[in-house]
Amino acid sequence: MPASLVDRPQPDRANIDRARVLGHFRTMARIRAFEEAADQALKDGHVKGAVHLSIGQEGVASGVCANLDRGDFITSNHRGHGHTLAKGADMTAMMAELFGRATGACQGKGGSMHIADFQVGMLGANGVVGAGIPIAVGAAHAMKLAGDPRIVVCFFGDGAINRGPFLEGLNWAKAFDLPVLFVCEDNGFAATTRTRAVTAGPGPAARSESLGVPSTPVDGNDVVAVDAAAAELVARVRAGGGPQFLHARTYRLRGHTAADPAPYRPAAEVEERWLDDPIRRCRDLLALQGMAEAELDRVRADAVAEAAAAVADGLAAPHPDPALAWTDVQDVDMAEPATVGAGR
Amino acid sequence: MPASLVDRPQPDRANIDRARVLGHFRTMARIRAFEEAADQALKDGHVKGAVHLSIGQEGVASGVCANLDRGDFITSNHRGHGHTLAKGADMTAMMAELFGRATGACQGKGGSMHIADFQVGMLGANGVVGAGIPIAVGAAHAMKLAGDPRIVVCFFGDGAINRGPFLEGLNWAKAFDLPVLFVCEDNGFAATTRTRAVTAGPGPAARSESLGVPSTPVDGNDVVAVDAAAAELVARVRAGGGPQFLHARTYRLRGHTAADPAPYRPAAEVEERWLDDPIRRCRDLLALQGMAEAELDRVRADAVAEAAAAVADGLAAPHPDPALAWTDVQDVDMAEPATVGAGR
Amino acid sequence: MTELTYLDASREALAGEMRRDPRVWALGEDLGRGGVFGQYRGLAEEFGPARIADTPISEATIMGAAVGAALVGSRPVVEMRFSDFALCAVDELVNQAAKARYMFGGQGRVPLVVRQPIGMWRSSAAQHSQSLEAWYAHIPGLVVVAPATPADNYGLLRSAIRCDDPVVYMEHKDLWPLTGEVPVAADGGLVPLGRGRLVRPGHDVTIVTWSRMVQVAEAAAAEPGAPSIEVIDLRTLWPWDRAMVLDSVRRTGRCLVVHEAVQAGGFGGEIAATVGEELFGVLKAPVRRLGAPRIPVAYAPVLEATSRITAGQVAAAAARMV
Amino acid sequence: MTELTYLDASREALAGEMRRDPRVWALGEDLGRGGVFGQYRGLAEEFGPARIADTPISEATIMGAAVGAALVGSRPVVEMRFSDFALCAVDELVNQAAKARYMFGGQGRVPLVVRQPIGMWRSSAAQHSQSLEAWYAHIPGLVVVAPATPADNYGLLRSAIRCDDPVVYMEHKDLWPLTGEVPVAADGGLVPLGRGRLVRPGHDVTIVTWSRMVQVAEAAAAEPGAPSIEVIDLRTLWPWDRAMVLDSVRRTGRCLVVHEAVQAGGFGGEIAATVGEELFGVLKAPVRRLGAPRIPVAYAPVLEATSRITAGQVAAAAARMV
Ligand SMILES: Cc1ncc(C[n+]2csc(CCOP(=O)(O)OP(=O)(O)O)c2C)c(N)n1
Ligand SMILES: Cc1ncc(C[n+]2csc(CCOP(=O)(O)OP(=O)(O)O)c2C)c(N)n1
Ligand SMILES: [Mg+2]
Ligand SMILES: [Mg+2]
Repeated sequence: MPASLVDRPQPDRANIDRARVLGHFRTMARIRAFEEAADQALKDGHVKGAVHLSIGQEGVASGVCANLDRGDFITSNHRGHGHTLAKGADMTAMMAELFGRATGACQGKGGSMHIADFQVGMLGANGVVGAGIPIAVGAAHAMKLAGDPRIVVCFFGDGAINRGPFLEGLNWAKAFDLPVLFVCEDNGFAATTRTRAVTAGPGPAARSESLGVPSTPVDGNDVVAVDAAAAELVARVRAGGGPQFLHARTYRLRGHTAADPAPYRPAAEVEERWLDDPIRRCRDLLALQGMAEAELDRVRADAVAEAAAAVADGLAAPHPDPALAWTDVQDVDMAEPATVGAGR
Repeated sequence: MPASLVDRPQPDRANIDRARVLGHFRTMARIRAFEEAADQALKDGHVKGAVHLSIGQEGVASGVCANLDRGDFITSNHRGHGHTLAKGADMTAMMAELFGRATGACQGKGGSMHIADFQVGMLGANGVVGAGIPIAVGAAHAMKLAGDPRIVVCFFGDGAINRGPFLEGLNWAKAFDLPVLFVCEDNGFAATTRTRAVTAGPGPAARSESLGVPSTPVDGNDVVAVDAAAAELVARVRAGGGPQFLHARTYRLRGHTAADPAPYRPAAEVEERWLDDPIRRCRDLLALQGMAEAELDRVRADAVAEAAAAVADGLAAPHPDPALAWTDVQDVDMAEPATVGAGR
Repeated sequence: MTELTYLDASREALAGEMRRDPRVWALGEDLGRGGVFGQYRGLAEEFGPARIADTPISEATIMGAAVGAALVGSRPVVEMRFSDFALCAVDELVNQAAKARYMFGGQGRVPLVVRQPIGMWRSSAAQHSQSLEAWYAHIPGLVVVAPATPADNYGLLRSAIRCDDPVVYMEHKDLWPLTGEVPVAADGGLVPLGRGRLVRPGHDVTIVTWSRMVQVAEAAAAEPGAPSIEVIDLRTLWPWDRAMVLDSVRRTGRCLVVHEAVQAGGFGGEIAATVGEELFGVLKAPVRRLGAPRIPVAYAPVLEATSRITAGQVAAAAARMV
Repeated sequence: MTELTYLDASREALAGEMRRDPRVWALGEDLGRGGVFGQYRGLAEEFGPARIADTPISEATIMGAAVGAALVGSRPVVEMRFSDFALCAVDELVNQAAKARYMFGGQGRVPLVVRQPIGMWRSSAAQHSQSLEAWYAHIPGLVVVAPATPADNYGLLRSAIRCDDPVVYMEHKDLWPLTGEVPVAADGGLVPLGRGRLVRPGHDVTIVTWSRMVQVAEAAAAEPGAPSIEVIDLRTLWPWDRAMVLDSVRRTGRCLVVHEAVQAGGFGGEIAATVGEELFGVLKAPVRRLGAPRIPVAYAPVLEATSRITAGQVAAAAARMV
């Protein structure tokens, strides 16, 4: 088993690559701004379906995806905005998707829970917990079969480790020695349930290791640490080292869905966790490194403006032509039915 | 985690309970005789469906079930004759079941792969690998809910540890702290595949422990060792110690099904493994303890005679009345259809 | 009589059965905090966490454990959250629950209820909107129920819990807030499985439907200029009330089957085929079906609407038959 | 033309496509030793263990991994061994494979074939005998194929592998040894998806059927005293060849649908409903269906037989219609 990153010294905060950290700050600010805007749009009635916010978890998406090339792939779960933006997807198309518009990333057919951007290797969010795991493994399998150097990252939550595909997928990845990095975003909750209460044994890392996939723990709210850990794991995967597992501890600062006030946890707990907000921590670090507050404010303001523009764009975008409902189903025999509404 | 049995001294062979070991010898001889007779009956055309023989694995069934009360439950897999007999089921009804007769354990509706005897707590073999795991867990859950002291033993193979229900079931058992003993019969094969080739990580024990279920290794072909290990684990389970896992190494001396000549493994390997036959080992031990060869021969002969009688009985037994095909489907609306063959 | 929502009616029904029979318990994700729609609100407080069990996200084992628990005498009520997630537990339901009694020659029974909320609901898209009742009606051993009203969600759930067969119980997500009179009583209000409900009489066309489409059919029947429509709510899909349907169509001479599920391969085919076979010569028009097109349910409201049957479409289809 | 078994025909088809297209690969349990029925014999030797991949017993991930592999450009052929085991992988097939292209607005395709051997075979009992083609025909996005002859198992499998949609490919276990002429050729012998086959002409009754029941229908048609029966082998269940069926029934005026699957909720309902709707007034008799009773398949041959449709039953049903 490779040495665990936990024993390594913390990335040297004195000598950090300021431009890179600023990049993370920008990515995280964009994710936050996107989700805050989506949340508001939901309240304003512009988003019809469920939205799961990753507010507080942006460090994982940003830290991991910064180590991927555009051609690399990711799969995600229901809480996928952060992964998608961090992988380079277009914010305007994403917002339009949440609004169900023709210009949406999925032409309005998917919504938040099925957001995808294949152009940047984002193979899709998923409405079924754990379902992205075999899909990621299969994509990695195809890469290995084809001798294609691209790798796959698979994001899922701590709730997903109690579903069968977790075991099957990790076993498979190791049995075939596939180029895939599993990233478990351990935010302590599965919907309204404290994951710990229904999860036996020592947790995600032990499960992963029991399946032959080495696990690395990381503070998911420390984007610099996530970046460093992911850098090493991605390098291992690229070098043919087989599947790797990153166990990122984080916290879901908002409810399960945007509409969930999360009364099942004390307000004090959440308040305390806000102090650990990855964006705040990153900002503090940059400020400590001498970055001007004004510059940081501008990054944030730019992100907010970008999200606002995406909202404006989305609201102005056309609704899809209803005929679009019939496309991309299947090629074999998708003649239009005689009467719309009278199915065939 | 409780101390692993692996560190304990071997059960003292000088002071073994001879009557108990003889009981194992008898149980194993009965299983062997049953399966040899079933195998022959299959060749003779009396058994129509697939039959999976547990020849070489009898030590696990006997060693474990000797520690159960009649009221305790077991679930099994496709290779379930041994478990069923060891749990106390009637051999004649089992053979008749393989023959598809009205007097069969399941009235001829199940066959070998669905053999069951609820009167002795045998909740069913299963045609789906791994499917017995959640069922066993659920039975244990019901016991705990009802404050019923009975416990559940769940038998499955090393191939089943690659299916999702393995993870889900063990996690569940520990999360709810249920009275269930998992018994993994690790015979090295899943059908024609060497399980190792498709199984990542250190194996069943590590997986179990990663799910919080303590694992105990045992030489499955040493019935005395299995008995001792099972005794301790069953005691722990009965005492409310939560789920336990027994990892029994054994070997499938015959093909996957009775019809499988198993050309995918060298004859020499199989020959060598016959030396480790649990019945032979038990016999040697008893002989060493001074048991007369003749007595041992008689046990074997009795078993063979019992199996032969079961075959004779089965052949003489009536085929089920075709109308029986309509019973035990469901109570709500099972009126007979107007025309048999014209389904409704 | 009490005025209750469809949602609260189901909760009262479950609570009533749990009070009545200590063997009844419920299991599923987040039940301790009321379940995803609030159908279990307050039940953990009354019955404790053992009988309102919070499970891991392990659909296969939620269902499989219920099978084992049922086989040894308890009566589990399984919550699948969205019927779509039950697709993670099909072996357990179809290969195990539905067949165990039969395969074992009647030695065991599997008295479980699996609640599978179905249907389109607020832009839930392709993985949270399916109605697969046709699948389960096709599986020997399963009873399939799809209540359309608060009273039925009360009475049918109670009957389902008392049923010794495994019951697939499909509530419609869009009906949760629907209110109506419910005869809540310690041991009353039961609705028998397998019996349809005559929603309204009519003499031109019989509409056979269930679940959310009952309201739509009623609305269609009430449209000005619509023919005289008799609406039958099947309530139970298996067994379905053939006698009620055939009696009605014998009178009207016309039958239109309406369901939210995809029309192709939907349960409407079974009904249409049966009516066509039994009432050949009596029919004044071919039996028609109105179901969703064979496309996944899309997210955008304007696309999602393509999959949704409207009262206008139903009325038009009925009118075309006369 | 080569004389091949149904089993060997499928192997030739897969080998042919694997030679033609390096993106094609197969995955499933025991494939390296030929697969459970020998359908893959020799393929690992020719194509190597990477392209004939031996997998763990992980049906959900066999299917799910194939989805991922297909989304990034490979063309997996998934072996499920018995269609019954595919019930462990329904989320992956129905929620993922069938919907991915749609949900993602056409950004990706899922060109996979999932082989699901169906049907009763040598007392295999309730968990190894099912025919659930009706399920998959009900799912938007899936193509459903059920070949009845060696030539079709060759030509349809090749077409299925070339199809860019996910295809549920259902071979019948009882047909493996059936022999027939097969036009094996590097790039020939393809049979188009969605087209039926006129097995034999007739003028009294049209029998619409597929898979193993094609032989049974042929035998029924050949029975002395049987009416003049036209037999149509649908070959593909979705899309099914409505034009061929309707043309035929327009001529014969009578339609009998025969399938091995349980009749209740079977795909016969879809066909009967469609024919009844389209040819009302043309029909000389009600459309009839002949399928298995709604009971699990039992083990004992004498009980198993209860679920099996015979030529005699088919002939009698046809005769009753005339
Ligand atoms: C198979 C399945 N079961 C249940 C759900 C409902 N559900 C959606 S998200 C969720 C919690 C997931 O928790 P986790 O994996 O930790 O992700 P998080 O929401 O914390 O990011 C649940 C239960 C689902 N979508 N799919
Ligand atoms: C879900 C499922 N997949 C595949 C099969 C086919 N199958 C039957 S037994 C078996 C091998 C099982 O291996 P193991 O669990 O080690 O048990 P053993 O046969 O060695 O006793 C397989 C693949 C099945 N019955 N169920
Ligand atoms: Mg979580
Ligand atoms: Mg094995």
